[in-house]
Amino acid sequence: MTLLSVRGVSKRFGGLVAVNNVSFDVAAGELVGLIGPNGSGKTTLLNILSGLADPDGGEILLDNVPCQGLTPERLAHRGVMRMFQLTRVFRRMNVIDNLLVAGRALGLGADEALARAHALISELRLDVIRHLDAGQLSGGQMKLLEFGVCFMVPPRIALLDEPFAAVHPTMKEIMGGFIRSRHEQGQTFILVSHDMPVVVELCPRAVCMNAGAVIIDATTREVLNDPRVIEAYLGGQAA
Amino acid sequence: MSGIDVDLAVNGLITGLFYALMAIGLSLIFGILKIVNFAHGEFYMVGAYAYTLIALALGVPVWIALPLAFVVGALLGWLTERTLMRPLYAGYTSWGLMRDEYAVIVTFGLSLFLINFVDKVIGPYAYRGPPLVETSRVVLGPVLISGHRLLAAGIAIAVIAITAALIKWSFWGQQIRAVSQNRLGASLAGIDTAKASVIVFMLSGGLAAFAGALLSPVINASPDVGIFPAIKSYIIVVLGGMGSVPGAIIASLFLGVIESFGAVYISFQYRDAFGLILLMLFLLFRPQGLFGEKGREV
Amino acid sequence: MSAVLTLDNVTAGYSVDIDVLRDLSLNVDAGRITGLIGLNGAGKSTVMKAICGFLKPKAGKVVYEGNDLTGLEPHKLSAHGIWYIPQESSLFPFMTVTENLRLPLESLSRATGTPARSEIEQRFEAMLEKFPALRVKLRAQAGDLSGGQQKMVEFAKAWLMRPRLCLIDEPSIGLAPKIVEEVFEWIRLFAAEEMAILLVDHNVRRVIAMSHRIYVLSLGEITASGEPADFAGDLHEQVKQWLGINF
Amino acid sequence: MAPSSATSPAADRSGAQLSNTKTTVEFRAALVAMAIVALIPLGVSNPYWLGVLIVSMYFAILAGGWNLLAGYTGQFSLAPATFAMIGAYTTGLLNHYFGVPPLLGIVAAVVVSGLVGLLLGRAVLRLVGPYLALTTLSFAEIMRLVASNSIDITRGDLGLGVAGLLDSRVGWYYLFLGALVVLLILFYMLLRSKAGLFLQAIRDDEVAARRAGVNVVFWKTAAFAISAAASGFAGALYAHFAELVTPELGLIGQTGLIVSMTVIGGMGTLAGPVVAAFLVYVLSEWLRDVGGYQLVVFAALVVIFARFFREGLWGLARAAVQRWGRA
Repeated sequence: MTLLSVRGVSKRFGGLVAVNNVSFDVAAGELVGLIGPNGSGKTTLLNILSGLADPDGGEILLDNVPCQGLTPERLAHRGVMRMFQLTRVFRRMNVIDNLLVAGRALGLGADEALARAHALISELRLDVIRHLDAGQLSGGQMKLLEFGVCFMVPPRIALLDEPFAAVHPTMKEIMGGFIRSRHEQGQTFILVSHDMPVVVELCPRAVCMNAGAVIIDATTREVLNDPRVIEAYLGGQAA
Repeated sequence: MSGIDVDLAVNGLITGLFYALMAIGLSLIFGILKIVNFAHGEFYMVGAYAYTLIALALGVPVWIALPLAFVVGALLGWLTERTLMRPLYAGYTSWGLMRDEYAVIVTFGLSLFLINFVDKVIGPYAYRGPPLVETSRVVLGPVLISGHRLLAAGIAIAVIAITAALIKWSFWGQQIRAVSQNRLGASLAGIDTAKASVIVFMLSGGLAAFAGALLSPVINASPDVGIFPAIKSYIIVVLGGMGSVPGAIIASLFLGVIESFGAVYISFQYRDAFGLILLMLFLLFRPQGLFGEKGREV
Repeated sequence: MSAVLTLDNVTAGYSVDIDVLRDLSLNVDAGRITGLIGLNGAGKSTVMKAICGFLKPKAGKVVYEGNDLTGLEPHKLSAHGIWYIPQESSLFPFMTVTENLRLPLESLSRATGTPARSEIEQRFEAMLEKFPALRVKLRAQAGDLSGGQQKMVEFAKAWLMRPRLCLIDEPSIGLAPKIVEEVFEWIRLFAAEEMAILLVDHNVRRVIAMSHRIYVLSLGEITASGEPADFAGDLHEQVKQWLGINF
Repeated sequence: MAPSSATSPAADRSGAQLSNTKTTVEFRAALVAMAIVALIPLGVSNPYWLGVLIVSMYFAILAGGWNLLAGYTGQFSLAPATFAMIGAYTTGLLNHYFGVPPLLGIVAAVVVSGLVGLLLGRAVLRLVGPYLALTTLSFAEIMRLVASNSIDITRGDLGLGVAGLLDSRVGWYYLFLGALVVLLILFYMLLRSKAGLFLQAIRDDEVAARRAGVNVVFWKTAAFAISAAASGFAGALYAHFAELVTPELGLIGQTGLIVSMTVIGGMGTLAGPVVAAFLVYVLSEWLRDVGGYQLVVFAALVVIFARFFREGLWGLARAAVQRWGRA
């Protein structure tokens, strides 16, 4: 069953085509890796999917209902949750409150939100620092916290932008384990990462973008063995 | 154009010149640090007092007191930059306040401080500064101007021209423009951005103080005399495109003339409101100012 | 071959525990092109920023011509004979091309006494011979130029400075293929002047072909290095290895 | 909801708390302070000092309302005094021209200033930093100019005579105190509800708040309207206390005083600005007797607090309590 359908989405900035007629489907429960060299348009695509940028053309269907051009808050209520590459937390609120914001905004009651926040905190091993203001956390802890924010109310689809970039191995393991267990429970993901071993390990399927376009969409093994993908990473044709 | 219209236009332009003296500095500060200095009017006030007191109390000739007022303003600008503006660019990691909040509070607080400090130390009574020339009104065709105002306008033109030329062509001016247009590029070009911000604050304080000194025979220095000129310069900086010096000069003259005509043809009571309404409308609907992005040149 | 620039176990990052670079060491040889290829986008620009002082390393040293330059303020770089062509623009959009070109040189001249004022004019003329297309654009505002023309101004600016070390970050990104060719012509022009160059570019083949020595940066660490001959084998296989794909 | 029961006691010893718990602590501290204030008339009968305290309470309401907007939501409006003026003129004009009784006028003042706040808040929704400050500043000046120049209606700077409400100064004292305590309770309930979380989230990172599903447009506008309504309420009450409404209520200097109190007390804390309003105003009256340096001292304090102690007196006190607890 198709959960998210991206159909012919494009976005240009001035003369630069950042996303060029991209189409692909994500079925419910899938964990799709989105890879590609720098500047290939992955983050712009995630921005469009999460409502931070309007596409110039094309259509995005979530549960068969068009949702392109909706605001981020509307999309959050529809179940699209986005994790940013450069972490965004509420720096002057403590860890629990950070989680509560998402829980309460998405309709949980006070007690339930608090219970879920505590559950996530122990699952992500943030117990020791749960009363610190988010601004005092280390970079890796902030990433874990943002991770938690995205799963306070299990989203229809989670869009993760480079969650593992330059993170300490222990934290990488916590996040990897978290993704794996949620995936097993049927959670749908799009995972953008440069860390190929992790993508291979986690994602059965991968989509590779280059110069704004999808160049291959297949099983992760096929994608990573495809000469076009390697060529993209060699930087052969970027324009 | 009837005689009264010419008179209104000329007097409006002259008012605009004084506005420009104020607004250039504010605009430069916005360009380089992206903040609004809410204590700008108090540099003007300090200048008016400095000129008046130096001339009256110390008996220094007005032609020496005038540049000294500039120096006092520049020193105040230097002090402000060194003590209060550093956290805006000197890599403070943990902020109890956000950058913008900090700038608003600190400059707002400085404004209150200076007003009340002067009120306490010098007193709340208005001082009339000595005019540069003791002449009665000069009649030029349909235009009627006091001698001091005419002379002050001439000096203002000269100072604005010199400032604009320095910013455009001098090496310091180029450095300042460079920092406000591209900080990365400026650093690479060997420009110390912290030093540029000190220079801008000194120039800005000096010009505002100079404007206060020049107008002190007309405005009568009092502690809160800077509030209105400051508001005028906020209006101008927004109209001219925040950060642009040519924009600020043009917007100053424009505002001066608008107010001059508006006071006669629309409403004298609300003459001060025209600019404020323009300010609100521009911020809400056209924050890039009269001249758009292209006008953002410094 | 002597190294003009040495990074000695540099660790750097933007927050307390996220180190974008870990224990990174590399040499840039005098008068040669050193290539830095980072297949997975982790840290190439950060290397540049750490060298230029925009990011102070947490550990390790940046040694240049025998002097420790770790954490130098960026505005002092050019006086040391280092120039940086960043990926983003370093141009002043509301100044003319001439002003853009002259300002760094005049700053340098005022700060260090060299070049002398007369030499500035000579250099300017010589620059126009190397970049003749700029002649008709000198009075244009830099912000009005096309992307390719702006890149040309960046290179011309660097050329005027005659640095002993030039750091070039992703010079061809976002440019049309025809202009990319020109960009690499300019880099060869720099190399011909015996400038030491540290070149970062996403086009791996080209970097390998141009460089005297190549480093592969992967997730903040140097995972391979060598001379062009060392990369002569099947590049696809090597890329897979760098990416960590082992099947 | 019972946040303290869900949190382990160990956490409370660490000194950091859920924003709910934090708000509760601050609320209790504010109530203790108000209880002390309630006792003062038992010992002080000097009408001058009672008057000083009444004006302090007027400012405490204004500082509390502005703090909700600036400290909790991060919207730096420079118009709090203006909304007090709008509230004062609403009830003043209704009373003067239509004989509307003060209590009804005060209700009307809350509604009118709240609505104007709603409109202004909606208009400035996307403005940040200096742009927001300048827009609200020009709104403030326009309103003041209108009040001061519409002489036919407002009698301009001479001021508009307004009916009184109570004869006894002590009565006024407890009326203001009651109003302040009611507002504190309302703010407390608001901040303890999800609104408190949302407002602070918007202050810290608007994009992240939207990503988390917070309706930023609604809450920012609501904060503006509530803050304006609270200011308007204070202004209306003050109008009947002073039996005079003048444009001076909307002077920039008044906003300056409100900002000073909030910054010195601690922005984004429930108790700080309210308590600081008393400290600043009472001390300033005392300093006036000593030599009139009051405003110089407070303006200097604002600058020093903003530069070095960004959490204000409340933050300093909390840090001191923590250090003492650890020792």
